[in-house]
Amino acid sequence: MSTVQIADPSASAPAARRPKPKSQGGGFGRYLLVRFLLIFPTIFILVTLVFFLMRTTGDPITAAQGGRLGPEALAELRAAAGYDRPLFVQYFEYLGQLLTLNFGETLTTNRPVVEVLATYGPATFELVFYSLLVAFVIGIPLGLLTAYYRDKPQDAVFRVLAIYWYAVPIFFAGLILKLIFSVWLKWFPVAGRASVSAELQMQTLSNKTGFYTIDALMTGNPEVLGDVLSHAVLPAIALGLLTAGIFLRLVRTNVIGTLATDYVDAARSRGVGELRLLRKHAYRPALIPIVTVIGLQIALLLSGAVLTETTFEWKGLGFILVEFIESRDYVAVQGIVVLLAVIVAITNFVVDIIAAFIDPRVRY
Amino acid sequence: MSTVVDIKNLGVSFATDAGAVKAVDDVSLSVDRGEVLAIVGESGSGKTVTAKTILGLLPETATTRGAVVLSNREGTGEHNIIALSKQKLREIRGTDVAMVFQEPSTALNPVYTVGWQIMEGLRAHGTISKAEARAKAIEMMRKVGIPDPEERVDHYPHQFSGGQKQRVVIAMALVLDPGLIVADEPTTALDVTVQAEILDLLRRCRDEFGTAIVLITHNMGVVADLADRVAVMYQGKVVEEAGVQSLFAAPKHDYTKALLAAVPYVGHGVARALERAAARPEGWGQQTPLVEARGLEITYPGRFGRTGFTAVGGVDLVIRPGEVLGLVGESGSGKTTIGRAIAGLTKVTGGSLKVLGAEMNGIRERDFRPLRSRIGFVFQDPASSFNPLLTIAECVAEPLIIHSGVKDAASARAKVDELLEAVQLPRSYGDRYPHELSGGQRQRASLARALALEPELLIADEPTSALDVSVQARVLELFAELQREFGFAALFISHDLAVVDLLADRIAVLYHGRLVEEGTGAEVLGAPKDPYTQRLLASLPVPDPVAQAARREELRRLREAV
Amino acid sequence: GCTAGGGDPEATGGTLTIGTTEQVTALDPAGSYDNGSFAVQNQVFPFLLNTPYGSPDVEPDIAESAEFTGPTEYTVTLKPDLTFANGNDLTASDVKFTFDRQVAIADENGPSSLLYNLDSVDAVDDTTVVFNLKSENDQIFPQILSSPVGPIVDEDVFSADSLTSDDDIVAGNAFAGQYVITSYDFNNLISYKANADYDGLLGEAKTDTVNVKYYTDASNLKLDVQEGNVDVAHRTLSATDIDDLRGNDNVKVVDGPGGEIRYLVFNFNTMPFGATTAEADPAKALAVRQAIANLIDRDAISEDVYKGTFTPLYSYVPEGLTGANEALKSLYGDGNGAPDADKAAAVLEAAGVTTPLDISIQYVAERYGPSSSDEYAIIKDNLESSGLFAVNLQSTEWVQYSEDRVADLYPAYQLGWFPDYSDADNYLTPFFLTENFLANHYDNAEVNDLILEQAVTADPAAREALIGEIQDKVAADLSTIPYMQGAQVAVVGSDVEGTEDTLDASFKFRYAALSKG
Amino acid sequence: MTAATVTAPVKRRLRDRLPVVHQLRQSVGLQRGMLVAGLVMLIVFVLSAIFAPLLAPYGFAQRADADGAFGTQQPPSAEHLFGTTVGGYDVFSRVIWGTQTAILVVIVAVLLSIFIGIALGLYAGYFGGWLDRVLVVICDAVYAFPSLLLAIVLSIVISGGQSNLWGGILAAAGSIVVVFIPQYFRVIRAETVRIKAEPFVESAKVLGASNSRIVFKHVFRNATRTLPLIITLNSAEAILTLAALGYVGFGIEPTAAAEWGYDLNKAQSDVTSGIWWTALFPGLAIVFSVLGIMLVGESLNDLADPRLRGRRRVAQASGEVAETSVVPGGTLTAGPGGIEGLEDGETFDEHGIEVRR
Ligand SMILES: Nc1ncnc2c1ncn2[C@@H]1O[C@H](COP(=O)(O)OP(=O)(O)OP(=O)(O)O)[C@@H](O)[C@H]1O
Ligand SMILES: Nc1ncnc2c1ncn2[C@@H]1O[C@H](COP(=O)(O)OP(=O)(O)OP(=O)(O)O)[C@@H](O)[C@H]1O
Ligand SMILES: [Mg+2]
Ligand SMILES: [Mg+2]
Repeated sequence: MSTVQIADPSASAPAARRPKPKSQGGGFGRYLLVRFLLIFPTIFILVTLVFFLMRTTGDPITAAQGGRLGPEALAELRAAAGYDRPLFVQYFEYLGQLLTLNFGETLTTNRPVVEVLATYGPATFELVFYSLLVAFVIGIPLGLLTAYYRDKPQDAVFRVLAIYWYAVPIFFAGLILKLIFSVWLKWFPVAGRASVSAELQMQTLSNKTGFYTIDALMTGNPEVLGDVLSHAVLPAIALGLLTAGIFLRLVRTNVIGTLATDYVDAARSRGVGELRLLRKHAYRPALIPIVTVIGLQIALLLSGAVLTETTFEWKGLGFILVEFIESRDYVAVQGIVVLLAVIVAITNFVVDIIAAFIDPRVRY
Repeated sequence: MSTVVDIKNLGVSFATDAGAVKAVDDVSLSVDRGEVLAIVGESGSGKTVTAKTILGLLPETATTRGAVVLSNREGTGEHNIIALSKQKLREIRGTDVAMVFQEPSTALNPVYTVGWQIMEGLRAHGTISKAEARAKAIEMMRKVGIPDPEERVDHYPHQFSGGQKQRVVIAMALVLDPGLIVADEPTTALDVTVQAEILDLLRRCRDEFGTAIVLITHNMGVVADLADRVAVMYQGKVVEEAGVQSLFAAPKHDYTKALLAAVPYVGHGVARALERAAARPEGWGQQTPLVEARGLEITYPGRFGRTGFTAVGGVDLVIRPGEVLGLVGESGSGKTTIGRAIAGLTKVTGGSLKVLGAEMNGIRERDFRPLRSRIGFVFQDPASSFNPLLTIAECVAEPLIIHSGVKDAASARAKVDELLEAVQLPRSYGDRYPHELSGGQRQRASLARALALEPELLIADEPTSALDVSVQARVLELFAELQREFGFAALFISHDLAVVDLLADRIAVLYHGRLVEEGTGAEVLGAPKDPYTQRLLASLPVPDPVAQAARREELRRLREAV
Repeated sequence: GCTAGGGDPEATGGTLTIGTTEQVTALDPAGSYDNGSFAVQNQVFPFLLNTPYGSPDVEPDIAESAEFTGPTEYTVTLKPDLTFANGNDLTASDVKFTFDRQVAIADENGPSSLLYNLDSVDAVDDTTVVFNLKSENDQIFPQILSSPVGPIVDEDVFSADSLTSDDDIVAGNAFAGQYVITSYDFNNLISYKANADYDGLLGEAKTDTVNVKYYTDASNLKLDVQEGNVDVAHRTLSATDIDDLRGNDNVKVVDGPGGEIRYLVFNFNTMPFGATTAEADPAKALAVRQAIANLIDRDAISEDVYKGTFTPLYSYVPEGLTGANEALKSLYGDGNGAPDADKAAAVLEAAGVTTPLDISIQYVAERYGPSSSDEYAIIKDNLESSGLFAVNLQSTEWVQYSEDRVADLYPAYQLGWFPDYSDADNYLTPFFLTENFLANHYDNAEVNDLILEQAVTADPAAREALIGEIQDKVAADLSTIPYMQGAQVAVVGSDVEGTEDTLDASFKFRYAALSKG
Repeated sequence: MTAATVTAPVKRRLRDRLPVVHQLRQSVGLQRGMLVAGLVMLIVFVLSAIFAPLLAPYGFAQRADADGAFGTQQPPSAEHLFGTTVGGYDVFSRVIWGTQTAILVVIVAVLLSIFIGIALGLYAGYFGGWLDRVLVVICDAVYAFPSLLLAIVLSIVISGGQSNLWGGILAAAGSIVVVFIPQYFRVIRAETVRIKAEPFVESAKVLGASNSRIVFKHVFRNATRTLPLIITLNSAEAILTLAALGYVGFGIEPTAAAEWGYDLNKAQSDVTSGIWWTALFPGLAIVFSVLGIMLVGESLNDLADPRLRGRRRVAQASGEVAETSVVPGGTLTAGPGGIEGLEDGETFDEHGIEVRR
């Protein structure tokens, strides 16, 4: 007697979900739209959260002048700046500003927040890009390898290594990398994004982007490019290895999961070789959950970037945000938070598109 | 005729820390060219393991004894699979032997086009240009009956229906023209109507391509339909092997006899239903129905503002006290949806549904809750309908605690024990956790729980679909007995006409969310009026090779007529 | 290896790379009041009065003369034909503009509060400016003109009523100091070029091009100066780094007097036996302060924590400034600067204080460098090992700290001070007037009067005497206990000359003095 | 998929039901090696926290003993195994005492976030509605904010930057809590949503059970199966976050407690000056403890996931011939054993499926 309702044996394997009911097909664009619109509540909540959190931590005037001025003088300045008004008044004022896309000027340095973002954003972006590169180049092949050799010594070694990468605090790793590769071996510069001469050359560009790699290319001077790239190596490795550890784990788990699916067995029964099974059949479906998680990793990566940026003199958003928090520069903090929220939301958005590209079930 | 595969004294053990565990014990079988060998046997008897051995697909933990000698299609070469190197194995897989899997949706890689997957097998064996491979893939898809193969070759698996997917899987198996196809429950996941088509296709494989087939199945109807020879496995051994006709006509081994006896036949229930109808008291037909649906409509809301999906539309049905209504229909036709709506689990979105006098359309949970004690529900999957963290006794006691004011499971124990015995479970089973029971035992416990409050109405959603034939037979029997004893009305949902026929007073046939036919078993099964019911009936392979051959003809006529 | 070189290959000889961990807030003098910004302004803006190399006292810079022409009239005459680097004339009108806009803008991050005594400015003619003051004979005012509020800006480039952005200033080339900025990457890299038009007190720059690299992490700066990637590291390397570099042949460590001080503040209301405590008793409170003053081991802090980059401070006015003495040295401890536990015990006993006495001390975690915790660990040790005190030591984040300390929450707490100008007054007026920024309820009318008096005493000798007297009096009261004075330390490549010239009591580090041999 | 021969099963012994013990017994080969290694590291970590007063030769804020001050930045020696710090503390002692701080933070952080996260997750997952949506968006938003930065802001908010032992621990833990709650919320909510659709919950609903009964009796305990795993991961993260906070200058005052991140912060310039011992040992302590916890977590994860778990013992063949039946590949057949049970393996091995002799 046959049964229809055999429980899907690979229901837990993400790639082998049952196809969605037909009624949901064709709405991918709409899904993306909704996903995109979700950016706004996210930003709104973050801004609100940060607004009230920051106000409870004191004001920029005390931060800057607390060591110089007496209480009356401080109170006077605070009143002049309007910080003594009810919080909600200030809050709605700020929201109003935001609605007109006016991010304001930083309180401590009087620079337009947009300019601050344009200065420090590219640095963080470059750092995250390079470390993702490292993470991909190291994490994914090793993940495949460990999946292939699962429960063999190779597997154990790389997994422990991956956990180790995760367990080493990034600033500690950075310190050690610097000592070995900069001070001792002198292979790479100690810190910073470029040396003085390279930076000066890039400064002369009329249309500089802030992305040093691009700027270096525009100078047309290979030395500048080499200089910029050599500066990126250690930070990218420090942050990249951490991420690579996470990727390795992810790839391994998911590839092992897909290796256990029927379609891998089916391909094997067609005479497909083991390596090809790994590379084609197991890897690609496994990539879908991996890509999704990578999207979620972006926020984590930005966190890691804070420490990497401090350790390696890499003047990016995370680093500058810590400074702004310390100096209670509300406006700057809020502006950067908006940008971070947008980045995370856009990343997830892009990740969905990439996932759809990999997974035809979503695409159609 | 020469032998394609010759299995000699095969023994398969799985190596574990605790020593070897034997799955297949001294099995000898052989399949000839162009022959269909069916392997039947109860679950866990080693069918799949045997089949996988033929392809050398066993996991590394397996150790094999004996020999599996496979010859290629031309009969020019022979290989003992068991002694073959990995590389050699890879070469003969696909060319000498291919496999068709049970669940077509999981046997296809979702992220590659079906064409790509068919071509992959071709390219794995020898050099063939892309264009050639593609041409071959298209041709093979056409041969297995996929319309517009030129276009469909670039489609992804999810764009095919279940039956089409299985065709693609078969195409993949056929494309290298292997001498042998191993099909492990190739139709289990499919509706009967689709199953009939796939069986047809497999038959054509044998007839047109001369391919030998090892067919593994639980379904004696399928065996009767397709097999030339049958091997019956029991606890890792082949206990009986015979030609299909002689096996059905004169089973020798006790297990075979029991197995055949447990298989339900359509038509067996008619007499019983008549008996029951006759025994009904006067004026029974005038009693207020327990369930009354008028133009019932159930729409599942769409996500992200998409239009919803109407799973059930315009259904009228009635269940009177003490009556068993059987609800059949293919997968996705809305059976479960109706059952859940009656139990108040799914919102009714249109029409009217009266359950125990309450109008379900727009009812609030709070108002319905008191009525729940009068309704019992038996879930399809007995394993997951129990909280894994509670003992059976606690689970069965739950309705008592909720409704009869019993304080806790301990104080309800006496009643629980009674109930367990009523469903023929020893009292001691009450102290076990659900996972410590077998499927059949769990299903009985599930019945016990549903009956705890002696409900007037029982909804059973495919309560036996997860069970083995023999276990199913026992549970069905028990159900019938209990129904006689307690006299509850029931909605019995199943996709299996034969099962429904056994129990139901009346049968309702659902098709695409609509009720296409309703009547007594004799009416619906004896003289179906709706073309869908007709097709359904004709598609159902009867577990009798002679009768099935005749029905096959009938079905072919019916299809041609459409 | 592909290590990036430090020097600019194109420039010849006259290029110097300086690294610093300071941060710039704004180039506009009206929008910044911090060391980092002032360090830049000092290079590129002219001052009416300035301190010459090697001295804390002010002299005319771009002025020809500056003097009191009346009790409240301070007249400055500019040198003729001064220009900004952009070609604009630098006239009295620019000077008036400079100070008027400071007052008008009064930015919260700006130094306009330093102009507390300025009433109005008149530009009499192209070269004559008259400052009308509120109080008479203000001896501090000339110093003020050399302070962060004093850089003269170009009225054609700067806005009169709002801050001018860094980019506008650089683009407008509104510089007239020893250097002009040629390339400006905010808080990352500033490139300076010597300004040939500068015609003031300090003379011509010795090096043509100076690049200043901004670091955020001192250890990176340390590595770079050690590896020769930067020629000069100034402000602020950690004591450990400096100690390590002293033993390195590739670099020289140059020390100079520093104006930065550390002191312990007592809140006269809430300290043990303070005015608002349950057992208020001024005598006992004084005894507690004195006991603590007797116990602090300055040498240990200086050596163990700062490795000599901070030196013991025994008075309110740091060593190197005119008028400084060592008032606390003789009064407390063993008389030679070392602690004396017996004396402390005796003081407390004499006052009838039962020991050990619980006392809470607060410090700021990061504000005054990373070593504060070590500094206070020693002080805690000093106090507790005497058996006289049980110290509850806590550190607090800066902003909270600033709010709490003036809210009378801390009985005793750490503070530090960076001078605005190098005059003893800057170490007295803000602290010990009845109304002071410490808000620690210290109130000594005599001290108050003396401080006001020294500020208007024109005779240097008389003023010095007054300053000495103030220090002695406060030392007896112990409103605060000063204990550390920071040295200025620059680490330079072994071929860099001239560092000694600018590491002076003016506390202004001038790149123009440096050159690479 | 799997077939089970259910012979009269023995009730599961306690040792099989205790979370980690059960997994330890269940593991084989390299997986067991990793788990054992992790457990050993974890135990060393916990023991040194408990016995810190006995193990550490000096107090964490001790700068001198009877023989006088330790001296600052002294290299490792017999008196000071790991040398002394720039503040003149004994590195070895601070490393040992640091385990206490780390464990306190882990405990406080995990406890707080678990309770709040679970409560919110259960509620939102089970009842859905607008509160659910709002909570989800809030949690997503918090997730979008780099956790370290949030931790920094919160440590300022929570303690006003004060840094006595409990102030510091609460600040660190509190800021970690806020970052973790969304994680627990997500997991529990997802589990709840999944379990809500399980037939056993529906069957309870059909029986007319009240919401609170369903939530507590049926959903709650089943939803928490993955918690041991998440707890280990979050503990590791808590230690890393504490270290990072200490490193960026929001650490605990050294006379109040020993904290590795803080010590690393202070040791920054030591490292570049050839004084390696002040940074190396606290750094290694972080790595060691996190590695231990992660290894345990990773192993638990593997063992919980039938796809990842190495093959393991199959029950002794009992030789009895018993009833055979199909056990569908349902997901929820776990016993009360805890985290595993995402699989049907429980039936598979403990109760002798492969009884074929
Ligand atoms: N990888 C394995 N490791 C250990 N035992 C296994 C493994 N695969 C199968 N078995 C055992 O071998 C026996 C035979 O299993 P097999 O899958 O062949 O049964 P089957 O007859 O196909 O059952 P079904 O009808 O349920 O598919 C079963 O007891 C099963 O538990
Ligand atoms: N929660 C849901 N949301 C949206 N669509 C649903 C939902 N549940 C079921 N459906 C759809 O409603 C239709 C009917 O489903 P239902 O489960 O009632 O079918 P069925 O007859 O029980 O099928 P089967 O035999 O496979 O159990 C199907 O097409 C199914 O995809
Ligand atoms: Mg099978
Ligand atoms: Mg159904």
